[in-house]
Amino acid sequence: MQPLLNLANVELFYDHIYALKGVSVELMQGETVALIGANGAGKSSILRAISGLRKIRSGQIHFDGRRIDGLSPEAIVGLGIAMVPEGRRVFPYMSVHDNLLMGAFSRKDSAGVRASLDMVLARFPRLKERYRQAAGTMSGGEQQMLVIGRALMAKPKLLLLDEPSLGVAPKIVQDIARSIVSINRDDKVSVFAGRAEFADGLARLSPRLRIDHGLGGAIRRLGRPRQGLSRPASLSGRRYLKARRPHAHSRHQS
Amino acid sequence: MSTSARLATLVIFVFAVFVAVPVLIGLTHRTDFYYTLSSVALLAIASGGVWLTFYIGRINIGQGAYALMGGYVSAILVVRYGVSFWITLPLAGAFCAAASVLIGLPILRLRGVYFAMVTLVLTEVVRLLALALPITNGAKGMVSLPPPGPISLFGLTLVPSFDTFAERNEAFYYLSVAVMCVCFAALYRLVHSRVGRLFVALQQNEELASSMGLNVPALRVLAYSISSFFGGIGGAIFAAIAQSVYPSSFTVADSVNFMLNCFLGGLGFVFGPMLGTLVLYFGWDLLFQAGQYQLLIYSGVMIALMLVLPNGLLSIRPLNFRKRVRPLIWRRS
Amino acid sequence: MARTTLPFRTALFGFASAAAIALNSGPADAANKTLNVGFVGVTSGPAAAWGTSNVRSMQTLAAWLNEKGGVKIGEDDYKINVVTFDDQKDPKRAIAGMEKMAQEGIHYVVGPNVDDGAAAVRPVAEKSGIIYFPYAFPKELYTKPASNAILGMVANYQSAPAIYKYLKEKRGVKTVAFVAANESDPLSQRDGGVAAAKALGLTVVADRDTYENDTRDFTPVLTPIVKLKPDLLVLSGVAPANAPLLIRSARELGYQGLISTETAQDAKVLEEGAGDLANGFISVGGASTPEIRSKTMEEFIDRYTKMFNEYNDESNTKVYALEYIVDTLKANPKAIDNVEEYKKTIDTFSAPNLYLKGENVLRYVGMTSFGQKRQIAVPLVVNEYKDGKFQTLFVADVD
Amino acid sequence: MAPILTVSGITKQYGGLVAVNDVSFDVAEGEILSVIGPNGAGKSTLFKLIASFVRPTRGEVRFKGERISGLAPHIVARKGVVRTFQETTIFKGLTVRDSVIVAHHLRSHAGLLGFYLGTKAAREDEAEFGRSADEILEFLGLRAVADEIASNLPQGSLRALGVAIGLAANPKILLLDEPFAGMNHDETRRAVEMTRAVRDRGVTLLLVEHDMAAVMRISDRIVVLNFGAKIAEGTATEIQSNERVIEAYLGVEDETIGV
Amino acid sequence: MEQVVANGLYLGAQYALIALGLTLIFALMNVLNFAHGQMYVLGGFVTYELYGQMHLPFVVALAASAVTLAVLGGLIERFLFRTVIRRSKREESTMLLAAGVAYFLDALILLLFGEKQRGVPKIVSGVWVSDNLIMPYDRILVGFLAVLFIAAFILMMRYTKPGRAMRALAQDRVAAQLMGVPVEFYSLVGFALGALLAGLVGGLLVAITGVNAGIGGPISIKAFMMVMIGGAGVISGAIAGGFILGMLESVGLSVLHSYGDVTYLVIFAALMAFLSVRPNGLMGKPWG
Repeated sequence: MQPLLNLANVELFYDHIYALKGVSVELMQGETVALIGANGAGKSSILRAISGLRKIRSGQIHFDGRRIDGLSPEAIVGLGIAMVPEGRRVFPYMSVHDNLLMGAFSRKDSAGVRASLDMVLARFPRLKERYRQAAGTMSGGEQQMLVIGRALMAKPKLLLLDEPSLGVAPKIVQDIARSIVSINRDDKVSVFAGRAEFADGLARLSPRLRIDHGLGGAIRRLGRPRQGLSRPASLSGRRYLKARRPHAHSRHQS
Repeated sequence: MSTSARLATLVIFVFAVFVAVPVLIGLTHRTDFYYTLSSVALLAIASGGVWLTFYIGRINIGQGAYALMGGYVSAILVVRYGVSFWITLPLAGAFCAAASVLIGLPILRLRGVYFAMVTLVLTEVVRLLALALPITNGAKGMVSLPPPGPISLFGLTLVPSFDTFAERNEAFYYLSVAVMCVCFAALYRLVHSRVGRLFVALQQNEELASSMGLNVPALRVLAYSISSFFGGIGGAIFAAIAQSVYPSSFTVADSVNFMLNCFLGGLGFVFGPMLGTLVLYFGWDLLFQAGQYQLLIYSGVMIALMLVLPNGLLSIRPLNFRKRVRPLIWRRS
Repeated sequence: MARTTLPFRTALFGFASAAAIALNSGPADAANKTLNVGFVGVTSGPAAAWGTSNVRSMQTLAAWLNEKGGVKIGEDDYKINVVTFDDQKDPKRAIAGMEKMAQEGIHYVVGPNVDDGAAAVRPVAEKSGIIYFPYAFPKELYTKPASNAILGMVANYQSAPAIYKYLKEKRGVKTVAFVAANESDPLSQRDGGVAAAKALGLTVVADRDTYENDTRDFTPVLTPIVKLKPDLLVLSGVAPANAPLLIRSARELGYQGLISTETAQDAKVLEEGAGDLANGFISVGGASTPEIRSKTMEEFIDRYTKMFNEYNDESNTKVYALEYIVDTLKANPKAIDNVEEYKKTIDTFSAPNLYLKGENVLRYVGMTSFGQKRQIAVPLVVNEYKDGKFQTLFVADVD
Repeated sequence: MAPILTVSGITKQYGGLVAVNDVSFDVAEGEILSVIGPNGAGKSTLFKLIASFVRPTRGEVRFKGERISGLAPHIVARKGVVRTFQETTIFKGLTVRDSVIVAHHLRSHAGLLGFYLGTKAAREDEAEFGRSADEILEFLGLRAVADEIASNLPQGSLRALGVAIGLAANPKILLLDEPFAGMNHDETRRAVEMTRAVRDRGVTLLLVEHDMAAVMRISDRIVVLNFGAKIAEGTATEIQSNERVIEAYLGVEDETIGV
Repeated sequence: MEQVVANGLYLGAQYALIALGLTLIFALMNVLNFAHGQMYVLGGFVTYELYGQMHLPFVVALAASAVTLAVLGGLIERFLFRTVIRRSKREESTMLLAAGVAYFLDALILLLFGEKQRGVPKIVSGVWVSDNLIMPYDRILVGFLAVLFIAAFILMMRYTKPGRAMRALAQDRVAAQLMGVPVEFYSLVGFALGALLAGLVGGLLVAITGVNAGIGGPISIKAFMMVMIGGAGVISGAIAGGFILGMLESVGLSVLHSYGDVTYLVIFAALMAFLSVRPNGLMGKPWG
């Protein structure tokens, strides 16, 4: 079976600094792939390269049988890749409604857009409560729901998530994790996430999950996580207490 | 860059300004350049002040206000109180600096285009004040100012009265470029001292700067008052050259030009405003034979320059310098 | 960083100077007998109209004279060349312009157009031996010790008393209101006008109302004034661009009285800007009102229109400066490069005024106002606008 | 031991919105105290209130018994209460070393004029700042990148730079804003060690953080905010079993998703 | 009093329309368009030529003004601003470019249309008179049209897809790009739209106040002030700023009539004081 997304030997520079050094990854239809790795390892760079925000220096990116490197971000969205950028970038002065409509910007089917809108509101009832409120005035958790919902409005085949759990409370991390799992499972959307603390939780649900451990801009390790190894010390304090054995998991992974 | 190279550059510059230019003018008999170059020097001083406010991260379109203020302070002291021009010169600067402290304290809290616009309005406010206040002689302006008198120390005449010069503008030229050299030397030292680093810290991030204990409001006002001091000095000498000062002697257009001089020269370079002023002011004069097409050509060249060198004229430099010489930082934080 | 900066600056500087010299050292060669006459004034920006009408009337006259083979001054025939400098209404640039004129060896310059510019160029002109013809009214320019400025038109402190007197006697004006732009020239003219009105025993009901020069809608400015119902509304020092707007706003607010100004206006501008509402507007003109203009003036207007597509009535007053310069030089050829000779000639000079019907002379006046003859005797023509044209109300002389 | 910092009844209102509502707690000298709570619970505002970047509507903050609320932020910093920022708040265009040297301002003996003129005191200051900066950079493991332009640093080093800048100001109490966010476990471990080392230099630490693992490990005590109000205070163990905290912030563990 | 309020409202409507285009361009591209006033003047001259000289219907001339300026604005964005923004280290550099464009347009307008003040025949004649209020019909019509255009603009920004795209672009460029908004295209559209508004208001006002070549610069500055009062880059702010300045002028000139010389001094000083207290204008965003 042909992979949905395929990165082959991708190299990328910021100014003169290597961000990605010959990265190759593939993702099959329906899969969830999580990238983990240190700060600056290149997780965001991979996602930016896929979404077209950064032009790659060499290598190729194929999506759904088409070569997409070199395309503009707007063209890539049109092909069915929606990205949730780092740091909850809602349009702060626009209502929830308008934010969601922006998500469907590249779609022409207005009936389909309305259906997607209903679907997203059903998935995130909180957004319905805040429907006419300016997005910037909502809480961090609500904004996180909004950006995911907004990305779903594009009816993507592939959802890219950049640091979806950064700087949010543990409880909200759970909410996000639940919604991503169900998006993947129910809506048949493939997910490619940069650094998800809940990756191992996803592992139990998605038999096709892999964790790619990116370090120094190159993929070091590719494959299914072994139970307990890739598992980041859980975010829940309660769980942390249970497994009082100090962390140091990921170090032993490789 | 080594100290000796820096020294050599300095010597070359001073030589060019004080010897080569006058000799060249003497040879070609282009005595009108004395005035043009004096203007360039004086406007460069004021632009240098604007540059310093750019250096703490503020777009200043209000330097015309201080130049006008400086002109009036000097003129009023000379005409109404009979003070020697030479004493009024630092007083004009000091008055502007003092005024800028009062004005700067509230308005320096503004940033970006807001600060820019408030300073622009300030130029207009000062013009209207000059029209409305009795001491400025209102709409009629201050005219027939006497030229600068002699400077004597213990009976020794250091500078003769400007009346006695055959070529008065030559005297003004030396005065203007001398003041310019002093001002830019002071500015250069400022920027390259620790104080300059503190200003950069302000430019980059005022919150962070204040969290490490910098008195941000005081430093801002300090930079702004130095800037205004420069403006006042420039304006005062201009009043002496024109022997008159009117509410319209420095207007919004001048304020905008001061800012453009900085942009054109390059905000990352202390000597940017000097070069920018030279090109913009001199360029206009050079184009005067274009007649009715003067403004068209002038603005066309300006746009072209911007397209080719969007970071200022001084951003062209030999490649091998590029790595070693880092422009003084200017990036949005 | 200075290492690259400074030599670069110096190099550029040298290049610029060289270029300047190359550019400018052409003309002024006595062999082909060209008489260079300068113009320093504003021909761009918001006040472009003032200088443009000025420079165009000079260029029209120069072209006309050159077409006739130039002018004979002394033994030689001279072509006239107008050297223009746009000072952008900036006194600093005006000085540069005057320096440039001095550098070009030009002794006769028309301009600047505003008070501050005229005051600023005074030191240069006096020192460099340039006779200049400002369109600015400060008396300091024309009274001793200054001796090189010659007022190129009728000052408002000369015309205002005559106009107000006429209106008081013939139109029964008793109350006057003034409105002026908040700038030096209009405010000075307003103050002069107020003094003149008071001297005539008129009641001044408003003398503090001003507007910013960028005002495009004058209704708010005029609303409080119109309420006072003055017999006469004086638009002091009004720019031709603003006059129709002020008239229109006043009339539309229901103002019934007279409106006048002491500056020159253009009939076409009034017609387009205010239409019928401008009827009855009183302003000062030069020589071109149909009743008094000569055939020569008509030809001048023709030529001007051909050269620049459109005539500007403001040029009426401005045709004279160059004419005076040429005629005075004809009267004393030694003055061609010696302004002292020119000044000597001033006191006795007299030549026929070809632009007016009948017997009129060109001469220098100004004894009353300045104590020396430092004004050209432009006829004080007071017009009334009517249906797209100016009609002469009365003509007076200034001395 | 008397607390070094006392927050009593502090309240901040923005228009109708109460960002921080009547919060009180003490910080003991040499302690590491963490403030946690959901996004929008008022943690950042509390930080700003303590560092005096904003004025409280009611209540006050005392440092060593002296009221510091309402003073200018640089005065508060001068007294020893220094705030760091998230990694996006740095001097982007300066080199790492220059940033830290500039941050030594509070230790200078020479005045501005002295620095301008290059007096002896100023030269001594500059030399001392250089030495001290090198020491701090060494301490925080930034030696290798000392001459890099700050904006080119990877995120982890940026955090360390933030701490370095804070340390240069010679703080008695350092406020750290999400020092572990976005770090992997190795990095977090190093950062935790570093934070402890900072405390061992005699600096009291107050931090806001979401990484519960790190918070639980490092904190002597924890204060929990929700909707601007303090809902709990205590040791890590106490907090983890506090039902209100679990409900508002930690959440009930969900085995199906593993968190 | 009614007269003063009516004057203020009328003035406010036209000011608001002028400020809208400026604030739109600022919001989208962070460019302070110094040439806004010159664009306004050019719009006025297009209407003058078509309606005043060639006697086409006023509506046609007005539309032509709008289209001409939209095209010009698009070209300026595409070939000048885009290049400079891409290559410049600081976005402030665009101020020099904008000033250059302003001078260039000034020169061009002067060469093309001459130095004189121009006007056109009244679009409707007659004056509406009541006890306390006098208002010429053409001013009523122009004021009405201005309000209509403002309303249309707001509706367009709020409820159409391009409007939403531009608002999104103004708030977060990268996020907008990720939504599939072709940002370069919409920058161009936004700039063109800003220029179009300038042309539209220029064409509209030529019916009342005429037009002359030099008025561009002062108009720009006035527009800047309105934008600052309301808050830079915010549409509601530009409208509020326009109406506030209009009202200030009308009321100020009336109240301070006996101190005429200082009316504007007071207005400007008040503006400075106001901004010192509210550094982001009435509804401005902190990053202004």
